[in-house]
Amino acid sequence: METAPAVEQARAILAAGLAPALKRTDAPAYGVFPVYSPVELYRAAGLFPIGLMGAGGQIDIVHADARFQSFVCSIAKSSLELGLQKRLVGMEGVAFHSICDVARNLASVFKRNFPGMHIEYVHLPQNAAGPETEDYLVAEFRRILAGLERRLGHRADDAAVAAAIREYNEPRRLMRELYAIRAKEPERISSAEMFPLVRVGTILPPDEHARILESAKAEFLARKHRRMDRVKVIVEGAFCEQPPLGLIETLEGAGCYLVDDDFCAGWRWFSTDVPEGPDPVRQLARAWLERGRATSTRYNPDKPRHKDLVRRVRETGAQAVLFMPAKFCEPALFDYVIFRRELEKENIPHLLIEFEEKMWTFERTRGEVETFVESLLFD
Amino acid sequence: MAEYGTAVHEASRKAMSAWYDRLALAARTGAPSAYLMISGNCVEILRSFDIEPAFPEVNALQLAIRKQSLPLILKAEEIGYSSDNCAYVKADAGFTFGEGAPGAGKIPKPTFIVCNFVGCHVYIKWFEHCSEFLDVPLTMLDIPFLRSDRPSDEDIHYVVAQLKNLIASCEKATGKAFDIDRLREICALSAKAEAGWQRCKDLCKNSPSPMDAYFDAINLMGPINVLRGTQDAVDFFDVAVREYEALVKAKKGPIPQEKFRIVVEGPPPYPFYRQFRDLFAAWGAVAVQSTYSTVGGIWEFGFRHDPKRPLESIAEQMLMENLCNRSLLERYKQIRRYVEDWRADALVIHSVKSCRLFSAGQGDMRDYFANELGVPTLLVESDLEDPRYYAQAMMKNRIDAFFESLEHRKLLKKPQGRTTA
Amino acid sequence: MIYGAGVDVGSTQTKAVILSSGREIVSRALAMTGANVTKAAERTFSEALAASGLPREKIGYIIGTGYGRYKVTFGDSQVTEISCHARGAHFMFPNTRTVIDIGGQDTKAIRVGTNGEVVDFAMNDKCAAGTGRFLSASAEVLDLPLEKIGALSLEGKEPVRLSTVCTVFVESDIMSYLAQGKKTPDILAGVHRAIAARTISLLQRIGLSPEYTMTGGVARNIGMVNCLEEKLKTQLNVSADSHFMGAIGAALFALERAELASRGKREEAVIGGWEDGLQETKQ
Amino acid sequence: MISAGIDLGSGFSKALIYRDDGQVLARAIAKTKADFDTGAREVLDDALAQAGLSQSDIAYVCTTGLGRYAVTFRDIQVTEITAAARGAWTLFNQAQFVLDLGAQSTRAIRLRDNGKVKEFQTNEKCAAGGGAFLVRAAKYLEVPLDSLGKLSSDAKASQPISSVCAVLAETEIINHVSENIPIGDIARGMHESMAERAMGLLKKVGLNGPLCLVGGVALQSGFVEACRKKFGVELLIPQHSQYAAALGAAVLGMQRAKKRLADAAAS
Ligand SMILES: Nc1ncnc2c1ncn2[C@@H]1O[C@H](COP(=O)(O)OP(=O)(O)O)[C@@H](O)[C@H]1O
Ligand SMILES: Nc1ncnc2c1ncn2[C@@H]1O[C@H](COP(=O)(O)OP(=O)(O)O)[C@@H](O)[C@H]1O
Ligand code: SF4
Ligand code: SF4
Ligand code: SF4
Repeated sequence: METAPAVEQARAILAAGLAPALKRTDAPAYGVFPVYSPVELYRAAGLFPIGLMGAGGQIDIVHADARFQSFVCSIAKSSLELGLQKRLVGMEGVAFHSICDVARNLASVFKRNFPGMHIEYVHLPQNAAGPETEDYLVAEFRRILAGLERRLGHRADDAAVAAAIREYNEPRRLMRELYAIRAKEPERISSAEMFPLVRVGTILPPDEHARILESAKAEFLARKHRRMDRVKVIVEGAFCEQPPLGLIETLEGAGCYLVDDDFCAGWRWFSTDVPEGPDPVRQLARAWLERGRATSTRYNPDKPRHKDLVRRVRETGAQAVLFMPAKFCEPALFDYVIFRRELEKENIPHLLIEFEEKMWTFERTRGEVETFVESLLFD
Repeated sequence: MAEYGTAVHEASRKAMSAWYDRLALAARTGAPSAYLMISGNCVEILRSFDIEPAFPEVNALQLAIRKQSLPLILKAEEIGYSSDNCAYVKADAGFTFGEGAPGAGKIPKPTFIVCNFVGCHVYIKWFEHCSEFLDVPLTMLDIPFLRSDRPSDEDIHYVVAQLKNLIASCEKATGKAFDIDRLREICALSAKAEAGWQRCKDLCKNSPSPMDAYFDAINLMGPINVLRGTQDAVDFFDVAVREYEALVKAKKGPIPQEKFRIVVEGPPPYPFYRQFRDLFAAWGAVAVQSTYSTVGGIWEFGFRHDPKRPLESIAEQMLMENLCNRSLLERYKQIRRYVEDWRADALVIHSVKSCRLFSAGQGDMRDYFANELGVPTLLVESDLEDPRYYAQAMMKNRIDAFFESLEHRKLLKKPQGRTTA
Repeated sequence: MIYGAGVDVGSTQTKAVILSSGREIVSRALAMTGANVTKAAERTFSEALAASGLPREKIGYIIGTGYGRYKVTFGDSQVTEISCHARGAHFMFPNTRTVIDIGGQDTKAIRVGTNGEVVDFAMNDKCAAGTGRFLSASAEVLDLPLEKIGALSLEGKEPVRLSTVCTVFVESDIMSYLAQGKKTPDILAGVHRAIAARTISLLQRIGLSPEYTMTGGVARNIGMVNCLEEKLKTQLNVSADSHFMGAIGAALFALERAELASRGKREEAVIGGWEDGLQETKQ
Repeated sequence: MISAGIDLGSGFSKALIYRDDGQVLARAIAKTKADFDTGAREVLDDALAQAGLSQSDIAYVCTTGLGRYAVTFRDIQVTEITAAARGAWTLFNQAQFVLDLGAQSTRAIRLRDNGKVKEFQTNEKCAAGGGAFLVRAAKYLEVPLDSLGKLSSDAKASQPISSVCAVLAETEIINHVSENIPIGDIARGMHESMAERAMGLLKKVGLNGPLCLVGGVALQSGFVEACRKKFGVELLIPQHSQYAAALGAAVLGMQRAKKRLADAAAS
């Protein structure tokens, strides 16, 4: 299968790394650490939100190991390393979110080591969606806007927020469409193609991202394809630190079709468009509460993650789940217990494989996934 | 040394075993009980309904101290927990989910579970698992992280609103109506115990310090966190204050000669508590302050529960007056204050693999204290629950080398003075 | 003249040094530690003694260091190897601020104060990855003598990237590279780089501050020294006695005690913390 | 019809010749060579010579192990987990669990009723507890590798070893030797701590039924005894434990070969 030109384009942009991304628009770049971030607010404030999602294998960790111990995930270290190696110069600030203890402490370390940056720590509620929760989240979003106003000296009004919501709805809709196509016909879009298409959105303005997605979609739909003897799987657990492309290629090479995954989950957060309407900040808050993804970094009794996983398995017709957490990722590793229990109950085969963004040999993973596939295929 | 710390120890043990008895009773009779986390807890509210609080963390701690944690951790790993997950949770999970009935009749199956999410994200997972495995309803108290040095009005409103929901759940579970005056009385008792705590910690500014504010502090932590809001806790702190005042007068401390005053950061390696302590004692090092002792609440700088504003003060305590819900930078300030006001020679950081809340980023802390402030700083690593991460010889090596160097520096800096450069 | 001796009982090799009050190294000895640690210590010390031509009584004080320090039963006391390497490095190169000690089973980074005291240190824990053993295991797989691999690694133009620093797994990694037809110097260059990278991250933990002095047996490996110099972008102090640095430090401590004792200050000559160590040996 | 299974492990290469009536015709072993392809051919030739066969008699070659992709004359390759599982199940179809302990890798496998892999765990980053540890220890204790097993089972006591890192344990072992602790006791301690470590993996796949031990380490009686004491399940020990993966590969190869024949006949 020939790689689609839009995918090549996405890969090239990603390969160039953060440096050009920081200067891509006239607006100052603002980093967002995974998982979900209300990027619309930053955009409305005149910033260019880009994902601060680690460095992959692109840089050597020399300073950050001295700050974070061996038992901490790679994304925290490599993100810090980018800063310590002065590769984030030009970034106005970074937003961190209440996803885990590591990200939280990382926010402090950023604050101390990069005093010029605007460091925000966003509290995303960890409970059921009651009225007080909605009010709180609205207040939290307004607090963020007020902080940016103090920093930048100008105000983001409701119209600007509404416009930003409209802008981001576009690439999110397209990503949903591509995911739906792949779920139905995984032979049409390989995941090694899908991943860069999605990931590139974290360093592009929404309109540019939408254009790439549009042309990719056209190319995929025009494609001839043949289904191979592979196992359909859902990949779950890689919602924060992102796997290297080689790993995804390895999964496919070992005989899997990925029909759903949670890569870059925060950038595709909503299950439908964020509605337009009066009080856009409240619309955004309500959308987070009601239309957000189920993920390991959010407690939501209205939408239990393990039930949601089983639902997605049924919906996509997947034969198995590859549970793929980043090494040392506590939220993901804890959830494995609950996921596993549920999958066993439902008789859905599953395999646990850990990864690190900086890994570059996939021999072991390949062996494990091959074995898993062999156990499903061979008789 | 025979006289040292006996009364406190006894009193602590007595008060705590009375609580265990109440739990055992609840386990037998089915009287209302609830799971709760230590850090920034709202035990006062449960108490006003006579709901007995049970703390899985205390359970995990006890298991580790009694060296029973490893088989339970392994059992939890069989269920699917990772070797990289917090072992506090694993020990408790191995204990509670393993054989079905929790605590072999000693700890009740809770009527409901109150997750006071105060900073530590693992709390959420832990109690979610409890709720799932034990099939008991869960009430989540979502406490916003302290993002500046004070919570905002919205933060406080939000928490108070949730506390009111909790009160409604308690009313439903017990069939009793909420009595605000009862809560006021309980808050008044809390404040008294908190004053006692502050006094004990203040006494450690003396040289020699009358207690080891790290290793001995667990005697005080049980009563302040678990029994807060009871007369028992108030009585306990009376005993403690009396004993430590007497020791100060007699110029006595936990070891014969106090040679080094240290501040300790991070939880202790419970499975090797005694051994670890001895490594410091051998060098005449006494902890005069510790951050771990403030996981439940920071009382030494004057915060008190307020009978006049019971719900608001409970919310404030949960939001800001405990170590877990504060940022690393606030912790740096706290430690710095400890080092200066308690006149410490050095900072010892015990980094534990399990607890990322405490440990993730402690390298930066070490950089700040050692390189920016010039406080001699030692960082050692092991675990608070999992004995597999404690390397005995290594640990001794590091500690010995550190004190050798402190001593060497002392020797070079005659006349003898503090070694903080 | 007063003499002090230091015996550094390493996991791989045991080193002994005798020092005179003129701060001159009178003699040194080196032997494999082998199975009987106490014997190795005794033997190495006797060799050093013989080489010095001094009678046993002339040695005023003996300090044991290294992982087997409590097995130096004929010694007067023990000091950790961390303090000793710092002391020895400072003695040889007074401007040393950082000591890099790569031995047979562990790697240490030590920050040293202006008087040779330890300011801070970091070391690898409970794992032989990236230590001298890693080098000797690689040498074994490639069937080369240990002394040769350093020089050979310098000839590597395209270093391979190892997928592991585990001393056991590295064997199959190397085999795979051989199977792919990679050249031995390239593989060795990769091996040295992997260790250098790990060492640097250890150094980062205590902060980079020159001058650097390299000690321990691996200091004899020219490839390793070069590789570290490249990464640190500066020269390392390496003395012909680098391997003996721990023993020299111990001997210095011993000499000081011997001198104090000769002035009748026995009391002060005892360093705290040792009673505990003796207890440990009994356990 | 005849198939061959070749297992290129990190320590040893094993070849096995299998006939469709279930007979194993020959086995051969050699130290694994850096040049996997040549090494594979050599052990296969050795086995063929023993069986009095030639290459052209082999209908199908299935490789497994570390070097499975490097063998140019293979028909198919499977992972060592699939192979070890199938090998163990072929020998004992009551087996529900398999422990494969090789030179560097430890693998705990749970089987389905049909001998397929249900779940597995392997040691990932750290080789502690693998067979390489015993090889080195034997060197340090100055005894031949194949005598370790008996020394350990004959021992009266056991000397616990805290580190099973093949490298770090050396120091500890040396220490014990210097304290005149009998070599047998040390060997027993090593076997026990390896069993302990293996149990960690086995528990993760839920060990609760008959377990088949395969791989080179299972040749050591002391290790087997340690497992018997620790695991509390029925142990199944094949006589040629080291060849289990090669057998599994040969059996799976036979399956494919038959399918190929059937397909050819059908078309
Ligand atoms: N001549 C040499 N050339 C290169 N490397 C050497 C040489 N001699 C020793 N080494 C290295 O030094 C290590 C031993 O260092 P040493 O400092 O004595 O360790 P320890 O104190 O732990 O015994 C060996 O593992 C080996 O890698
Ligand atoms: N003759 C033997 N007697 C006892 N143990 C042996 C013997 N041969 C090999 N071993 C043990 O088995 C291990 C190799 O097992 P094997 O299954 O062949 O590993 P691999 O497949 O990884 O090469 C060696 O490391 C050693 O511990
Ligand atoms: S990878 Fe996991 S542990 Fe690390 S920052 Fe992300 S959510 Fe937290
Ligand atoms: S991570 Fe730390 S604070 Fe959280 S539950 Fe574990 S030990 Fe407690
Ligand atoms: S086996 Fe390898 S990774 Fe494990 S402790 Fe030993 S050297 Fe380290």
